[in-house]
Amino acid sequence: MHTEPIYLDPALDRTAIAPVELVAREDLLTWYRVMRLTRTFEQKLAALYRQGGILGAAYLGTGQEAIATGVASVMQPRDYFNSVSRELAAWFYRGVEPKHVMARWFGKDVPPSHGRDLGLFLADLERYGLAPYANAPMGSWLPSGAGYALAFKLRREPRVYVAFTGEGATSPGDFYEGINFAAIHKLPLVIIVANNGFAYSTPVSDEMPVKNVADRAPAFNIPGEIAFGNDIFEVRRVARRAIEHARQGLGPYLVEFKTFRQRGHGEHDDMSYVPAGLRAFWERRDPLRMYIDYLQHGGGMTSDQLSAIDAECTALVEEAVQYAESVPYPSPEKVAWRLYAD
Amino acid sequence: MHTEPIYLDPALDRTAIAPVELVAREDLLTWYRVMRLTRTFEQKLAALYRQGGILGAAYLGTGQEAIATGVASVMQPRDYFNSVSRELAAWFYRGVEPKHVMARWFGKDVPPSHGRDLGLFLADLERYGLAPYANAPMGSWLPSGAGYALAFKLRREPRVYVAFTGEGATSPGDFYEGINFAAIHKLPLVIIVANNGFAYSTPVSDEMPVKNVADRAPAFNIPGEIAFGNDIFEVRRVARRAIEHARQGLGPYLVEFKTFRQRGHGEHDDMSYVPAGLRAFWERRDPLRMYIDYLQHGGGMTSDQLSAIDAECTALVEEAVQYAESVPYPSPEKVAWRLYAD
Amino acid sequence: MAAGETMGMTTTYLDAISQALREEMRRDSRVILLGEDIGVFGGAFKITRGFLDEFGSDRVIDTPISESGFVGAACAAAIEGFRPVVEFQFADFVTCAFDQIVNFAAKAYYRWGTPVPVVFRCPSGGGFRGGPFHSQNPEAWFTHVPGLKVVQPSTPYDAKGLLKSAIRDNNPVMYFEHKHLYRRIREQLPDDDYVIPLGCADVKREGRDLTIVTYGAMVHDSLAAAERLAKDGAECEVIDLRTLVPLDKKCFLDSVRKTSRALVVYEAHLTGGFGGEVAAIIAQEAFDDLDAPVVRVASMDVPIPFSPPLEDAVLPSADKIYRAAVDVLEY
Amino acid sequence: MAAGETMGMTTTYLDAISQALREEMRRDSRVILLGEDIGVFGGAFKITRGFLDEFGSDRVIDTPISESGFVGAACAAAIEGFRPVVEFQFADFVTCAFDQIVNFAAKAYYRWGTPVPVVFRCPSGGGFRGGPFHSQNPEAWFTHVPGLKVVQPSTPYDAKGLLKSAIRDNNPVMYFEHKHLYRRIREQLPDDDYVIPLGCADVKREGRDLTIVTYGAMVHDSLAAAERLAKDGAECEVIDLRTLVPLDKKCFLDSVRKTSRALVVYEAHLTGGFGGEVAAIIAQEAFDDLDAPVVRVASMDVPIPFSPPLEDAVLPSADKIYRAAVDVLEY
Ligand SMILES: Cc1ncc(C[n+]2csc(CCOP(=O)(O)OP(=O)(O)O)c2C)c(N)n1
Ligand SMILES: Cc1ncc(C[n+]2csc(CCOP(=O)(O)OP(=O)(O)O)c2C)c(N)n1
Ligand SMILES: [Mg+2]
Ligand SMILES: [Mg+2]
Repeated sequence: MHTEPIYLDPALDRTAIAPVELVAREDLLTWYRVMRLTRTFEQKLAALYRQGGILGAAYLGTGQEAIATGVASVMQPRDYFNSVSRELAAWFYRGVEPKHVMARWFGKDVPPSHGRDLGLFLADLERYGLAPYANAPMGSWLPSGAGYALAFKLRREPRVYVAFTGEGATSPGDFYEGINFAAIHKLPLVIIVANNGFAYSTPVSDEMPVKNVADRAPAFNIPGEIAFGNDIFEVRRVARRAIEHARQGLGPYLVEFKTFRQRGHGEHDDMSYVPAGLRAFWERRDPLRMYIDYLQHGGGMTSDQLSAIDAECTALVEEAVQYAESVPYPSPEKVAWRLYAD
Repeated sequence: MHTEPIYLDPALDRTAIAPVELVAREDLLTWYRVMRLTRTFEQKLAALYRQGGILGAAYLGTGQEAIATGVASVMQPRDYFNSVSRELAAWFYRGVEPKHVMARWFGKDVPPSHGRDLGLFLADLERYGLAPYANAPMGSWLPSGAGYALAFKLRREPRVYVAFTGEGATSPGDFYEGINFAAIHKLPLVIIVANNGFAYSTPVSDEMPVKNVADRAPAFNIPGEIAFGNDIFEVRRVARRAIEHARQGLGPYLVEFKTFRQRGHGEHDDMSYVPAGLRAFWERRDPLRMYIDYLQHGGGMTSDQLSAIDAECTALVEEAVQYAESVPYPSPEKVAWRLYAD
Repeated sequence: MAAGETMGMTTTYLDAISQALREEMRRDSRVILLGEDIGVFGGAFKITRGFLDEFGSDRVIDTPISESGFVGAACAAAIEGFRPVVEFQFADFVTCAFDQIVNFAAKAYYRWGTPVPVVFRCPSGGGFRGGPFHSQNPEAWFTHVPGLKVVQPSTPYDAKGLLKSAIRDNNPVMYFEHKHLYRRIREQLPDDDYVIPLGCADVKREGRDLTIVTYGAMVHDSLAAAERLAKDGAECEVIDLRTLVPLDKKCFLDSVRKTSRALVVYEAHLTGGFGGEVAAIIAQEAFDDLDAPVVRVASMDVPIPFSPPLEDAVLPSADKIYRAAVDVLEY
Repeated sequence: MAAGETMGMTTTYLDAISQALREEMRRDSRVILLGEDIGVFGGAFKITRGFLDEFGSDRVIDTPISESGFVGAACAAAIEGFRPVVEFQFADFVTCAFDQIVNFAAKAYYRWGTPVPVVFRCPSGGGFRGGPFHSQNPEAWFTHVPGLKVVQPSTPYDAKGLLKSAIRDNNPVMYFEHKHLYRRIREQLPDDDYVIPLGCADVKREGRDLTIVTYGAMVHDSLAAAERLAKDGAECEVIDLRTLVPLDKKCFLDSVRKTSRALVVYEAHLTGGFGGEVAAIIAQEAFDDLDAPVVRVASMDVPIPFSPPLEDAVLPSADKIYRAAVDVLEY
């Protein structure tokens, strides 16, 4: 089985952004800064990986920045979320510092992980609302997402948990068990599925018998919605509705964003399994380029304004690398520290 | 949460059997014999358990006999199936001998288990098409059901796997993963859900956010149907359609039969969690009594004919007990035998 | 402290667990329960009978049959400040939540510094004709997972005190309660709110001739064997590990240094069981003190069969312990 | 047979596994493969590159991310006459299929007499900065599950011969292949269709002063340590278990009887690891022959950290083995 020659439901398709709300200039620029910083950061990360500067592996979210940025922009500060591997933009939106992220990719001694976990993952509830979960086993964050949401509900707090996930991670039983539990108890769990057409190399048609992940929402008696993931306005519009639904105590809400990852599963993956036509199709729908077009036309920004931000981001990333290089590695003497809590 | 005061969708409800096919007298009597034998056998089993003659626990399917009998009656000889704990009637229909079953409940040395597994479970592919699986963990038989069905498909054999399951066992991830796999590959897997309203003590409303298990079929892009499980004609009609669908290579099919278990989860369970009204409601819809009414009226059988079968069944069960008592226990010297296959 | 014999005001092992849960729930509103049939029904073994009425459905949460789902949810609720106690209906089904326990609960604190104060109650063990899926003793798997603590009480007193400690502990604790002890073992319990710290073994019987290191149900069989050996003139020291992680090595190493002989007894399968770890530690750290090989008595390496003569052949027993002890003593 | 050094016509550990699979698939049409990304992509480590073209999508089945689902399906297909080989993308995710392996695959034959000829390929082990979820060595769990066989090769020659045996075996076999050996270890392989029977350890180096019992990647580190010890004048015998279940006790007990000293080395976490079982067996069955305690070298009891200095501190190494060996030799 292979992905069909139609790359996107025509109803969702667009090659230009369609603004659906009035937004302050400042916000427009914030989103731009976040998306640009993410793109620049990840390009640097890929280069470092190729040069051997990043050990293990490197994973990018290139092409999916609008989802992470748009969703993060409609969350409340005390909401929690988890990211998997394509949501660096959401970290940046929530205030995580690029230099901190880079130091983690370098395996350096920075909190809270102190070199123990990969740069790909971060958990810090207090500062960013970023929730711990078992990183690697796919789908494991749905049960834990339900657990944080349970805590909110038991405490009668109007907070929401946003579980970002790829569509491949909707196949494991944990996806089903986690949402089932949340739906029974009407917990404030929002599931944001970035459906980029592939789980590693496996096309959606080999992953599931339905066309859309959202087709599964009725199995939990929850709303499921499909939207175009590369238009930040569209992302915000749909995500806002989902989050408010959950916050009102109406239970989980699933949103599936159609998108595309422009890089391999990790930088070791040459994407040879992706048809050239599909790549080209989606490159024309690059979320950052579409957003820039909008900003310079409907949005009323000058290219100078954007260039200034670009330069800022480049500088931040350079600084991040310098910082990461300068921070020490964790001391092997501390390797047994913090295994058990007192 | 508690089960609602409506005990069955009025559209499904009936207190008398509605025959929908022309059937040979012989078949009518075969089904009667199977259902009666099951009822008599299980009554004996319960009595033995109370007297301490059955060790561990005893589990009955009283009230659900029409499902197992009806489904078994439309299977082909080379089809496979698994039973969980309410489908003794299907074993009998497929030729398993009562004395053999009783000896197993006694822990005696009869093949294929030789006392190793509980009387509740049986696996014997060659003689009965009864498939091995991991008995205890709920839902584990959906992945294995998909595996037998995969074997049929790979060999281009027009055979079907019928997975009997309770509705409680539709909550674990294995249920989802197993059907997902079967649906992707359009495997001949038929899922027969006996929804008896409770998983052990837990009412359906605490088990799942949907009203019906069949509401989940669209999540796998497979047909899902709901039917009344206490009318053997209805069971046959719906099961036949499901099985033929699967046999034609159209993929899995899920049928949910609404029913009721008239005994506890096991005989140790006093069912105090079941409202009296619900019990009474379903007792009026007892599948055996309804079938007897039909046989004696529309079916044209005399009560003598049925009594003769009843006596036969009583004798078979008595004989089964005598046999079970007379067979030796397995020898402890053979306890390490047959751990690894050569 | 051996199991009491009087039946007056005594408490069963089962009730001791129930009491510990109830008292902790009264003491600390963050303690919540999750599990199958624990609400109206009070749990498969009736440990939580009456809890739903007393604590309400916010704190006594009946779950669908989704071990991985509710274990993951419990871990997250623990990180978020609750103190969930999860009941597995049988320890055998812990396999269905294995990933969440091993890869989430156990590793979160090491990775992020976020404590995961959750207790997993696992009714385990054989001896009552439960067959291959209701009789297993899976504790060894979890001793091999850094970040988990592993507890296995043998008496009502220990069961209560250790469960309280487990609930107050800031780490994920696997708590194995032996089903066959539920109603068989009773003793008088103190009235006060006592706890037994995790990581302290207990000398259940003193002796100078042989050290029997054991835990869980096998404590009772070991004590029975020791009684019989005492009649033969040999005094066994019976050490109940009580917690496998953290492990009180000092307790049994000191004993072996005194007796010079060690027998390790456990109900799980012999191969790969935790008794192997204990034997290895003795062999490494008390080498000079040993006058005989360290011998193990455990279940045979086959699934636990249903039929009585088969199950009896597989499980260790006082008699098998006695015979192994005689061998070690005569070495 | 130590790893070859020449690079001419040599085969990597990875290619040896690939060859075994391909040859068995050509030999026996019942052999089918299931796993994630094993088709077009050829698997995360490219073991099955080209297999889809050669054998077709009926025999090379790309699965959704549902370890429990496809493991259960594979077991049933095995019972029904196929010989499935399942690839876990990483051994770490075996936790997601734990129940199907432990409760279905392992127990079916004992219960019913229906063989389950399935192989689970688990790419395991650390040393390449994979972090806590891509570096684990979970073999010990499975040695504690009667009904499973457990294999862990250290060389291309063994990897190929053992995988062929595993596929031809009528039981469920856990086959742990060490990722860090994939491209690091190569040697010349014979042209013929050889197999290595399960249950036979291999003396990878002879010696009279100390027995090092090990398996998997640690064979190479042990050999390196042995070379260094040889320069110091001590000759170590290095025994590669190759299969943990069935276990070739005779091989290492004979060796210990000769050398009187034993060191057990494994990459998994120390506590509850299979080396504890080996040490316990030596302590029980070779007690009279031992001149020194049985010492273990293994990973520390913490999740495997990502950062290089931390991971290096946690994993065993030639240097750590050397130092432990010196202690045992000087005892
Ligand atoms: C249980 C489990 N099996 C396999 C893997 C290996 N794995 C990591 S990511 C991935 C694909 C995920 O696909 P998707 O969810 O679509 O995310 P995407 O990479 O497309 O963003 C796989 C198979 C895993 N992490 N966990
Ligand atoms: C994974 C798992 N968890 C828990 C159990 C214990 N258990 C056995 S049967 C059962 C209820 C099953 O309910 P259902 O599927 O509705 O079948 P019914 O008994 O109603 O026929 C439970 C919870 C189990 N066998 N497996
Ligand atoms: Mg994807
Ligand atoms: Mg039910």
